[in-house]
Amino acid sequence: MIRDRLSGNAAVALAMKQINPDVVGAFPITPSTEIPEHFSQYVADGEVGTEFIAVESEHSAMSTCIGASAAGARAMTASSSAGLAYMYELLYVAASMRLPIVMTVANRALSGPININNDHSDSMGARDSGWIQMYAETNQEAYDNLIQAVIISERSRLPVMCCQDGFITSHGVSNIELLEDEVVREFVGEYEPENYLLKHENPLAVGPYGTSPYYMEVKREQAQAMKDSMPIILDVGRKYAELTGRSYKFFEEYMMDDADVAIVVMGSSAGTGKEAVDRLRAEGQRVGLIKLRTFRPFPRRPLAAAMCKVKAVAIMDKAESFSNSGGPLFNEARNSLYDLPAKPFAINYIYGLGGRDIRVEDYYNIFKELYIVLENDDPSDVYRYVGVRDSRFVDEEQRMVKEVYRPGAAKSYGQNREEYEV
Amino acid sequence: MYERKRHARDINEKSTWQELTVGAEIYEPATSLLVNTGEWRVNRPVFLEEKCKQCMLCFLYCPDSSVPVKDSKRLDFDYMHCKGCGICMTVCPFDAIKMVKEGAE
Amino acid sequence: MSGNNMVEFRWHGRGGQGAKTACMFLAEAAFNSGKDVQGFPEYGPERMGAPITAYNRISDSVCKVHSNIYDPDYVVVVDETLLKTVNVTKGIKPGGALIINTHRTADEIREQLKGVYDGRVCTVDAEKISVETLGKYFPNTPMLAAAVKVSKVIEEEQFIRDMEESFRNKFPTKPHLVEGNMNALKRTLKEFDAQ
Amino acid sequence: MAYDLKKEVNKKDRLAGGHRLCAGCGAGITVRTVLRALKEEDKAVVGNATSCLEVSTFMYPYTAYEDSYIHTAFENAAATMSGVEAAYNVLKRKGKIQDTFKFIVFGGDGGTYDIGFQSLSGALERGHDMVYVCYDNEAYMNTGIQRSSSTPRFADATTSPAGISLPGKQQNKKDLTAIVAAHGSPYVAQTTFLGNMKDLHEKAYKAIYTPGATFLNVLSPCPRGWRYEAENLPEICKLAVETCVWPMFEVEDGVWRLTYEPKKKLPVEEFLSKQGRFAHMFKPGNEWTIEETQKYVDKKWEELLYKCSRNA
Repeated sequence: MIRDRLSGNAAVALAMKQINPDVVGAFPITPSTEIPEHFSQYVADGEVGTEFIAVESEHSAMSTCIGASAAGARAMTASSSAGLAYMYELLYVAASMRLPIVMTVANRALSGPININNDHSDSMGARDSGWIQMYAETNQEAYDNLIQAVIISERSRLPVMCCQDGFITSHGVSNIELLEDEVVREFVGEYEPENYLLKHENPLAVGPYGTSPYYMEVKREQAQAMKDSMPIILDVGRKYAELTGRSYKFFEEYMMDDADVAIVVMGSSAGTGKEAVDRLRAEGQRVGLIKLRTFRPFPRRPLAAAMCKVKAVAIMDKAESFSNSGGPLFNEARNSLYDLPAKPFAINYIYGLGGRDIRVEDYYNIFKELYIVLENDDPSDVYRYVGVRDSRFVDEEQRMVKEVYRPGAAKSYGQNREEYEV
Repeated sequence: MYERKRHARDINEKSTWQELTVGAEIYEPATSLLVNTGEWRVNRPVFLEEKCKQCMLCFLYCPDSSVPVKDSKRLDFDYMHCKGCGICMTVCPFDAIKMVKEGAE
Repeated sequence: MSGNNMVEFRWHGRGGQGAKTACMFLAEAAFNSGKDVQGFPEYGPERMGAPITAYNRISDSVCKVHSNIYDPDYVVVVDETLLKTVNVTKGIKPGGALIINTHRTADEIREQLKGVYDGRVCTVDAEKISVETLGKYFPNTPMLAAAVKVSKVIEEEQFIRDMEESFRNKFPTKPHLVEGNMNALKRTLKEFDAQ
Repeated sequence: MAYDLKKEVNKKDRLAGGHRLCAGCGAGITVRTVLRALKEEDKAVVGNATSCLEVSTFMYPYTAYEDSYIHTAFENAAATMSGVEAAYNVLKRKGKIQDTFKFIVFGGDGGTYDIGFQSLSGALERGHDMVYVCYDNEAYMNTGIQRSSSTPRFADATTSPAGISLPGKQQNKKDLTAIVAAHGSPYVAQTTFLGNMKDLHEKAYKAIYTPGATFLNVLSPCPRGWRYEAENLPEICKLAVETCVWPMFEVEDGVWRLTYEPKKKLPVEEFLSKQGRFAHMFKPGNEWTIEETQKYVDKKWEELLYKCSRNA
């Protein structure tokens, strides 16, 4: 194990060097640009055997990865925001072809207005494209996830998107423990697909027209692959733990054993939330946090089990879905709770859009609001924002909600028809 | 466990999702030969061997690869795949191909 | 906010002056001394000359927090003209300090900040030092040295050893820059009065 | 490489029957003939932009190809094949494959002149060792004969219809072959089906076996979209060439060369009058459209003769 300090982008580029993929096709976009920069330097210095294709667009980046992967090569790329959006069409194609492409994403807000800072709107937009999605809290996790992704991807025959928070971890330097090159190469092994375009024994035809009598069966088979990736993710996490002592599952439970109220969050903000949990615990409050690692496959049952004892949970979305019903993580996490005999109150917080900072104090406030929900035995308005300036209730600091109780529906909510009309 | 089909000939519109090839791949050549596009034919080319000088233009211009050739000599049409477009008839300099209504003798 | 034994820095400079580089060097030096560190600039579309902010967290335990730093122990101002436009002293902790690059005395700065900030002020004439040692105005190395001396987050002897290494890595083909920067560093540590 | 027809016809067809192209479709002839130019001992990966050809030649579970085949989308066939070629280079280097593979992409004019142009330009600039073949039928036939930038001026297409005030498409055809040549590609050629296919065959062979990113533009008539009787395809192609509407030439390392010069250049009416898509041009009052077309064809022909003479 090598003790080092690196930015998230440098760590990811280093992991790519250690994986030494056959083909990398990439197009620069802030804040993931450093990854192809660092990697092309590795190529220029002869430290990898990779064919690096400096394509003319992200659309072509994903296209080259699909071509290379179908041809029998281990293919990787990196992107962010608009670049990822430009790939969307091909993300679906890659997944339906069941190609084990690994993409590292430095999450950045989507336009407009154009903004280069972090939120999850880019990868959340791609959440239904059939890719496995993993989110990292730290540079360490970004590095660890990428190495595991190679095997998860090839064993499940599904592409994997490894996300980290743009700038926050991608450009932030912090401590990290690295594996030796040989250890990584041995861990990921060689890519040996069963069929590929360049195979000697038989040709391979991919990307057919799927008529209605076949299309739905193809999709059902693809859905099964996502289900079947769950045990693979756990198994690879176990093997990685044997190697590093760092274990990975679908999510991390932080102080959840006896927690009355909890937060569900993804990415770097989880660290800030843990700090809040530590300090509130020191004051004797029974608070906890769940950091989701895999958004796809979504661990519906394990997540429900982890929350079966909490009374109220705040589900944090770093992306809007303009659904009038909360963000994407809220809708899926809350759906998981539906099967619980005793459902906790579930409140959604949209936060951190376009790089809006979230502080330890913000988490205090969120926990405070959860306790108020319990006190009133009333969820009130479950679709909330944190850290947005709101004329209805702003304090002198102009950043935090002052009026913590949101006047919303009363306890009777849902009992009379009118409540539903608006 | 369900059995995955490996050959196009075993895959049809009754196949379940467990039986289809992963990623809708096909890993054998020219499975389209299983398809009878001869059914599309309205007019049918008739090969008049005695007039043929083996110039091969009919072979070259056939969009459906339906003029079989062996040892540099063309054989009779592959009626399972010929769609009856008639290009072979117009391209033939020796009137060695005539078009007749499908079904007519 | 900061956990136990955590020291937090906020850097104020202008794009191109090397405040970000100094911030990264501090992270690196502290890392080398066995600490858990964070070094991160605040990013936007700003270009050369625009005010920029960068941050360091240095701790014996893991730095979990990923927010910006609102109440730092130390604020390092690389360009004193920022005093007029940016509220650089905002949130400085009691017992913390403002470390500023200026020809003026600490009293003159305190005078200017009357009513805004009455905490500790440490002044460095980084221009004089860098011009005399590097022949050019590169304020970031003297400011880095000052930050280390005031905060004592790193033991000085080791700091000098590590920085020599870091400069060698940063300027592999320019030994004169390594030497110049090392002189700037040592001279600041020697002359600068942390008060 | 002399063209020995008797030998060529004994090669196994690399495009099998049973595909679902229209009866008399020019695309099928283009693909068969180009693939026939491959050495029998060489393997190939065929790439395809979404098009009539794609939906007809690989409808699950039926592929019409003897060789490996990949289709991903409409606008990215060149980029997709770039990835395949890159994979080939690295796997060959690693000794994981021994076979020699050639990489051949087929796109229609929609996937080549228009939506796939960026991807094509990128692949040409990067110089991947592959051939891009445009089977040009001068409109988006797959979706129902909408105009493309390859559709000639005055042609009646479903998004440039001939009406009371507008006689079909208002713009001239994009000169894609010249644009590709401007990329500095080592081999670029324009051709169609003529005589015993010698021209197309030899150009396909050169394109396949010239290292680097090469390009073939093959006029591939569409009976449905051009509105002529399917069996007349050979005549339509001949007239396109004899009227100089579709000149046959090649650009080898920047050197332009005519590969066929009509003995007597025929008037454009000869080509136009055989196709329903130009019928409105022959209505009283529209004579000017034919004059305009003749002027444009003459101008482009002179340009081409000049380019070729400069290298003589």
